[in-house]
Amino acid sequence: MKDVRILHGELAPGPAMTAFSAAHPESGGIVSFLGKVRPDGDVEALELKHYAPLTLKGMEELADEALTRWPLDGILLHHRTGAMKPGDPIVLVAAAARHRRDAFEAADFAMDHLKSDAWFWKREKRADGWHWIEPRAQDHSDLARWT
Amino acid sequence: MKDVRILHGELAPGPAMTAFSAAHPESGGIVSFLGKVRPDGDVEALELKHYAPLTLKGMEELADEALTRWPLDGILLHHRTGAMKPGDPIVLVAAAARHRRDAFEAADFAMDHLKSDAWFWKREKRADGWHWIEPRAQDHSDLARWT
Amino acid sequence: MAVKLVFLGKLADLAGAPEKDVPGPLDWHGLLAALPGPLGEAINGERIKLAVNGAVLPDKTALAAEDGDEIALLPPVSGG
Amino acid sequence: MAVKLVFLGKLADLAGAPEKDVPGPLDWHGLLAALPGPLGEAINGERIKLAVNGAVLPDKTALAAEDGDEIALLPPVSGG
Repeated sequence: MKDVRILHGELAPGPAMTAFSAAHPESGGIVSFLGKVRPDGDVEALELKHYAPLTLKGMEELADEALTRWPLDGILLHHRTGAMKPGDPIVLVAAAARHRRDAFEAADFAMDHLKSDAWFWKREKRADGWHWIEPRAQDHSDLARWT
Repeated sequence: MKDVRILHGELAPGPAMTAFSAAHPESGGIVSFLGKVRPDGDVEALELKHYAPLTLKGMEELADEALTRWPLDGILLHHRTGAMKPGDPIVLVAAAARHRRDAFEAADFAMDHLKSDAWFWKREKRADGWHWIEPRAQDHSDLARWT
Repeated sequence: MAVKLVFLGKLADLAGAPEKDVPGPLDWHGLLAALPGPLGEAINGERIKLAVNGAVLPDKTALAAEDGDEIALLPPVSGG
Repeated sequence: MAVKLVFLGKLADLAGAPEKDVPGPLDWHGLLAALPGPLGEAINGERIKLAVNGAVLPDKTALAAEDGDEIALLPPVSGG
């Protein structure tokens, strides 16, 4: 089961996890990753832009790739877009599997791809205005683990 | 921040994750693992026994060990005890960190230890009665990854 | 009907708007001609990709868009 | 006052009860004497550990418990 969404409003991880768990009563383990806007330095706000024809399609393909690589019962990819503040949830990934190692690896894989390889454009507002962001070197090396 | 509990009643992962996330607004990433009683074969019920002076102390020490090994903002270990049915949540682990790799590794580490090294005794009820369970070989090899 | 250009990320700042309609048909040289100044220079750079109707072009200079098509101008992604 | 024995896991099945009080003081030979039959045999096995007041004994044959102490008899854990 694939549950892939781009959210224009709030991401509420608790209810999303409750629903995902209820949808997979047969799964022995569910691993989730919740990413939040980090209160780094003087970042006042963050805006994420997407382009639906590419962004959603890319997330669907990422979910399919994870389902192909690991024996999963289900995968969830929810990503916020639009304006956010430090501390706001921005991404939730969850993988349900019979065995926990598969769930851990699939969630880790999905996050590494979403962080550096997904069709999102991000800008941060600091005291001196808005700045467009590119992935960190760490994100690229994380991604290279899976190739 | 350490949140270590042995639960005698229901484990509700959604609300627990919402509270843990709210307690760590500064964390960029939170990884969770939810383990549920697997509906394997003819298992009708499962009972987990613990011995509080050892079990809770051992879980506290495990949380401390994770906090020592990784730069975490917080760790949560909640474990059910008592009688459960297939599909019931039995364990919830969560790790909050500035960087997601630390959170993934700490949650993985905590689960490997809880699965094979924690002071719990488990028995399963099948058609022919109750059977005491010992860890799977896989659990022992998972644990050996961390030494 | 026209060809719709969609500017993503910092390209929207350079364009001064998220979208622009230009008359079709439109090839690569027509696109550059329709986007003079810093925007045209940016798009010429190898890190900018083009997608037509949601499909990324392997070679953006092979662009061939008709009226009704949507061209997305894609700077490097930030990731999520 | 007495020494309280707490039987965990399958040892509770063998004992027929989760707990038993025995008079103190109690050493290893006294414990074996207090638990005849299959329970005593099981406890003699190397996979069974003892804890006194929540501290696992490195050498269970060095047991030395007084009235008021709690001895836990621990079979191999199942994990969580």
